[in-house]
Amino acid sequence: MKMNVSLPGLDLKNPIMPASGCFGFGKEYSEFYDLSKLGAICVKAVSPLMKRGNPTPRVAETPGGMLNAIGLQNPGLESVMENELPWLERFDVPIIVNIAGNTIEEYMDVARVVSKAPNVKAVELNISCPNVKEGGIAFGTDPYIAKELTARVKDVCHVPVYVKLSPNVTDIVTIAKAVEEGGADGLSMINTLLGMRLDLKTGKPILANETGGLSGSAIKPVAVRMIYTVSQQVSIPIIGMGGVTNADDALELILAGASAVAVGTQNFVDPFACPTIIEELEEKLKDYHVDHIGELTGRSWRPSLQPLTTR
Amino acid sequence: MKMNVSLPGLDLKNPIMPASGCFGFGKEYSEFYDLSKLGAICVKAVSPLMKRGNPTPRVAETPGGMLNAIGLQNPGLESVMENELPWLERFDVPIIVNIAGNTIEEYMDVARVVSKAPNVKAVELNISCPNVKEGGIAFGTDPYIAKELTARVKDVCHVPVYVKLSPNVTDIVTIAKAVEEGGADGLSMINTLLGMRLDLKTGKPILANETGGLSGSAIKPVAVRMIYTVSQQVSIPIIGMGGVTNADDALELILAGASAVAVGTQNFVDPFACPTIIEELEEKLKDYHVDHIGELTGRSWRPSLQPLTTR
Amino acid sequence: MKKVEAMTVVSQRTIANNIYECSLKGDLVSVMNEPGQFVHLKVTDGIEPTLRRPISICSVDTNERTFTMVYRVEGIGTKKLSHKLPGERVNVLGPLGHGFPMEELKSESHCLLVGGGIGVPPLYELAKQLTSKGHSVTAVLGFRSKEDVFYEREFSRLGPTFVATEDGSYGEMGFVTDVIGAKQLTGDCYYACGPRPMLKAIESNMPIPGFLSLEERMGCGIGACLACVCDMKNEAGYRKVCSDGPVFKAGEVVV
Amino acid sequence: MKKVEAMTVVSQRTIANNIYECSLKGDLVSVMNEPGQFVHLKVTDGIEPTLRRPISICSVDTNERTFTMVYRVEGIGTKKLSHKLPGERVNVLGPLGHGFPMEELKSESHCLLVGGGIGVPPLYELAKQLTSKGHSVTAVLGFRSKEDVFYEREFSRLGPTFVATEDGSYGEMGFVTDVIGAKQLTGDCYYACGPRPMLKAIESNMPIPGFLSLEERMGCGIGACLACVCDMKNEAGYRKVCSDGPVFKAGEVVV
Ligand SMILES: Cc1cc2nc3c(=O)[nH]c(=O)nc-3n(C[C@H](O)[C@H](O)[C@H](O)COP(=O)(O)OP(=O)(O)OC[C@H]3O[C@@H](n4cnc5c(N)ncnc54)[C@H](O)[C@@H]3O)c2cc1C
Ligand SMILES: Cc1cc2nc3c(=O)[nH]c(=O)nc-3n(C[C@H](O)[C@H](O)[C@H](O)COP(=O)(O)OP(=O)(O)OC[C@H]3O[C@@H](n4cnc5c(N)ncnc54)[C@H](O)[C@@H]3O)c2cc1C
Ligand SMILES: Cc1cc2nc3c(=O)[nH]c(=O)nc-3n(C[C@H](O)[C@H](O)[C@H](O)COP(=O)(O)O)c2cc1C
Ligand SMILES: Cc1cc2nc3c(=O)[nH]c(=O)nc-3n(C[C@H](O)[C@H](O)[C@H](O)COP(=O)(O)O)c2cc1C
Ligand code: FES
Ligand code: FES
Repeated sequence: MKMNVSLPGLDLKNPIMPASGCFGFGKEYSEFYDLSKLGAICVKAVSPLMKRGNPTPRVAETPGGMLNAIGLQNPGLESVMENELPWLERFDVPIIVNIAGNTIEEYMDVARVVSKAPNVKAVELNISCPNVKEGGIAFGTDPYIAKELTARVKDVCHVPVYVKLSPNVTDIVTIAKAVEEGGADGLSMINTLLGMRLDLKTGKPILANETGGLSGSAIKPVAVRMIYTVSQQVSIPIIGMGGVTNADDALELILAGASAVAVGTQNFVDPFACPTIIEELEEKLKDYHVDHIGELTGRSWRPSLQPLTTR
Repeated sequence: MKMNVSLPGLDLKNPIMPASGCFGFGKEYSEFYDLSKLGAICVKAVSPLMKRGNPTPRVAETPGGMLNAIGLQNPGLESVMENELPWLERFDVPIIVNIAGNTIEEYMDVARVVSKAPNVKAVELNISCPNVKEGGIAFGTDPYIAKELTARVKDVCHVPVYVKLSPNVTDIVTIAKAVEEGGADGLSMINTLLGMRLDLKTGKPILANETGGLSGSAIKPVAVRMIYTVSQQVSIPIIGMGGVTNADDALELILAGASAVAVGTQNFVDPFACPTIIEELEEKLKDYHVDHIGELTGRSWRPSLQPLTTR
Repeated sequence: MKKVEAMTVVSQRTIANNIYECSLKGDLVSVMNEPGQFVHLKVTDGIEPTLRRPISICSVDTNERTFTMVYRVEGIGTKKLSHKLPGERVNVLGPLGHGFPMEELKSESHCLLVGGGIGVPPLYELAKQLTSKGHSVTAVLGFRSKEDVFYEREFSRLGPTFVATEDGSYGEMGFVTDVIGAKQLTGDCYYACGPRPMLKAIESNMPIPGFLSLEERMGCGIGACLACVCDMKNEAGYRKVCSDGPVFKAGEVVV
Repeated sequence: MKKVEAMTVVSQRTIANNIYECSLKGDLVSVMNEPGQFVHLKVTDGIEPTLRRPISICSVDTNERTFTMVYRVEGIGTKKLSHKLPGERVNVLGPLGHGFPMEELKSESHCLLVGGGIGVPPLYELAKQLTSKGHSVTAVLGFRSKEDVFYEREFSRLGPTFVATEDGSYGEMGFVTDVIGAKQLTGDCYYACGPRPMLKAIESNMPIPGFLSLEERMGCGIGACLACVCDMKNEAGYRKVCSDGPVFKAGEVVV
């Protein structure tokens, strides 16, 4: 029981979960392993109506990472309620529904409904998607709107609300504090960095959407610094993400201040990424002077008299 | 003569120059090749008085990149005027002096003096250093201050003024336009992204300064998208930088909208990085339907009827 | 449950300009039975490159527990793959996707196989399986130039084989569609794999039913990330190239 | 003009727990003549890892055009280095920095060499050159544990050699300073290389003049990036470990 983590709404067997958009609604990965092994599952963004997303190409590779411009394609609230969430009930794992909307009302509509599904234990407001024209990132760069959105969703949502922050801001602490004031139960950070690649033969952007969201190892140092900074300024827990490929990366985000860790891009590289990280993490914990993984959260800045490792 | 580039104050033999802080004042690299081969040299940040910089460790590696927290260590204006700039006169190469200050007056003081040195053809205002407490990045995140700073330096400076922008902002276009209005002759972008790494044994940040600036391949997609976006919104030229390791990377920044390209971290990896990129770039140009490299600037968004490459 | 496997390189050789043929050995071969499926390869530990690379299964030898791929060196991924020597490992996720369907063929059907460039490889296992099931095949293979041509001999053993090169330096000059037109090639159905413009031309010119194998930039390769979608022609929905395809019935999706 | 060179691995072997000895061959060896200098290695093409790695020159064989390094596998850089087989290349920038000065020694001086862990290697070439110049050496080598000990025999051939292990599993129990104290070792001067705490202890305990070799995280390795500075003791200035050091006179910089 060294690995379990208790967060608002979420009783996690372990702190590892797939990140939104990198795991669909679980079906594909259920063909590789038992999803009940996971701490939680954060599903793809859900919008009120079905969304077609952006034209292809939607991904491009970059040094140590990748760009995506999926554009929040999803089957829409109704289909998710009817097909995806009930299907996931066969697993003993809490579900976090990532929500995207063009207006505050759309976020509220989805939250109101999905939060009634029995296995949905929390929602995550995606106010940071760089790949859609409306909503998305706009909500994540203005602290007033972010706070307002959080508060309004809190009013209608039956489960705790996590807000997913964008790294593409001058001052992430202000946004984080704003959503905390708005009543957020937790934060998820970070979403992708805005980036772009050009095709040297045509001179044009590789992505049909021109710009995309940068994820993968390349962004880990940005995630670490943002989690480190924000976790010292808020008192709600943080689900950390950004460039986690192995147990060491997960530990780095936890030491920086995350209470749980989501794995995104690495699922594409290795479909077994999450269960592998869970196993390795449990093994690695033996090197640390702790009875429980929760004691490592924020240890980079939390004063402590004990040395961290036994080595 | 396909490679020469003419920018405010700068007649470049070719568009490649070392980036500030990654080449000292040239002495070390002059032991590897003739610095006259370079398009220009952008020297380390100069402040009015000698600066000791941050405690060590000052660098840490990250996936596809590195963090630095040098903290603008430099010998100070007087010593630069007496020792460094005169020494560089032996080379047939324009010098750009990167300027750092804690106050607008400090930037002005340095600009006023260095711009009189015969080989200094432009200054670059570093309003984006993430590694110092005062000045630096503060000037780069507020468009009003950035504009004011630019205008005041323009008043006293005898050579064109380039302003180096920080990528750590919500809206780089607003800053870019502000400094253009302030009278900037050009932009340099991007400086480093704020990042951090932890030591998993101690749990503490690896850098003594805790956070540092992320540079290298990892940040190239961020540089491409910022240059692409800003170059369409301003009419002053851009010196592009961020993750350039070879001629293809340089081309990508040029196609995105840069008129010249600075090479930073790669100098540490390969001391011959700049001359190698210059040679390769000239060779690569043969594959492009252009008489002159300048025609490639911004070709990712500039309409053109001709196919870009001959292949 | 699906698996990934670190399979062993048993051979690696150049067979045309920048084109490599590589065989891998391992247990996953036992489940590679649909021609047209692909594998998703991790060619290196670590982050350079980060993503897997999709490569078609070109032929399968169940007895030897090996399968063969034919690929063109394009960028960093295929380059690193080409450097793998016999004995080294490649991490394989697969077989993935849906291949060329053969169940609905009447017995002794005649099938036209149309391949362009690196679209040729998956047709080879298909040709082997079709002929071994008693069907006959005619292959039309298009390449840019003489030095790009590969597998002509292999296909010839299985049926009449025509080669077209864009510059006319080998076989017929022109595109595969030119050859099909000139020689009036037809059959009960066709199977095609190659660049988009070729697939488009085939789809709109061929009067017989057929199947097209598509390419798209991929993330996961298993249907989870939605990187590789294509639109359906007649309904509002979409299909994923990696898991619903890569092979689609002609007319099903927008090529 | 200074150069970089893709040097060829001629040997690679494990000599202690996680400790490798690797020899490289090439032209740069002709300019490696100051013991205590280091090389800055790019162990892979591409970005993983991005930066070079500083490793001391442990011994030089001018006739064979080879030099030898001894290194501990720590992280990704040294790990990739340890995988390089004879015949493969490693990109070498160097020799860099200033080594252990020997010019000011009176003839037939006696020198105490104090090394800790991976600080031991540069002392070996120093010991060879000192003895060949007619000086005598005593070596005190400190390691964590028995399985970490290396080069005891090599040093023994050149002069009296004492080994200390922290856990007492081999040689004397304790730190090098304990051995120096217990055996009352001294000389005309000392040369030391090892972890900071060891260097600090030596510097403050040894009554004789000496030289210390420092380590610091590096960027360029040639003095341009200012990553590796250390403060001077008696003036306002600073020194760069890569180009002013890595060897400093005891008392010159803050250890
Ligand atoms: C289902 C499928 C089957 C394929 N079968 C073969 C085959 O049998 N033989 C063969 O030579 N090639 C095949 N390809 C194309 C092959 O995947 C690309 O050539 C390869 O991914 C290029 O990788 P790279 O690192 O060498 O090039 P880079 O240009 O460095 O690749 C950069 C990124 O773009 C992607 N990419 C580049 N070109 C393509 C492409 N044409 N299709 C999809 N993604 C691409 C890469 O996967 C990678 O993510 C297939 C593609 C698909 C989708
Ligand atoms: C002048 C000098 C000489 C050295 N000589 C030797 C030697 O002869 N044998 C030997 O085993 N080691 C030596 N070292 C230490 C060696 O450089 C590091 O162990 C090595 O860089 C670790 O790289 P890594 O990728 O394996 O580890 P990682 O931890 O992955 O390295 C990450 C980053 O930290 C840097 N780093 C980590 N540890 C050190 C360190 N102790 N000193 C400097 N940078 C470090 C790396 O260079 C790299 O940039 C020397 C260091 C210096 C400065
Ligand atoms: C293909 C793809 C799709 C994504 N879709 C979503 C999404 O729908 N909602 C969301 O909040 N984040 C989405 N993200 C962001 C990830 O959840 C995660 O924040 C980011 O990728 C950083 O983590 P990583 O580096 O581990 O991938 C997506 C990322 C990728 C790569
Ligand atoms: C060690 C180091 C020191 C730097 N010092 C400065 C500086 O003094 N002034 C400045 O404007 N930028 C400085 N930079 C930023 C670079 O000039 C450049 O903008 C950045 O590194 C991105 O380019 P790269 O990815 O090619 O390194 C420094 C970067 C590094 C790595
Ligand atoms: S590649 Fe991920 S859905 Fe097809
Ligand atoms: S490592 Fe760059 S100055 Fe020493």
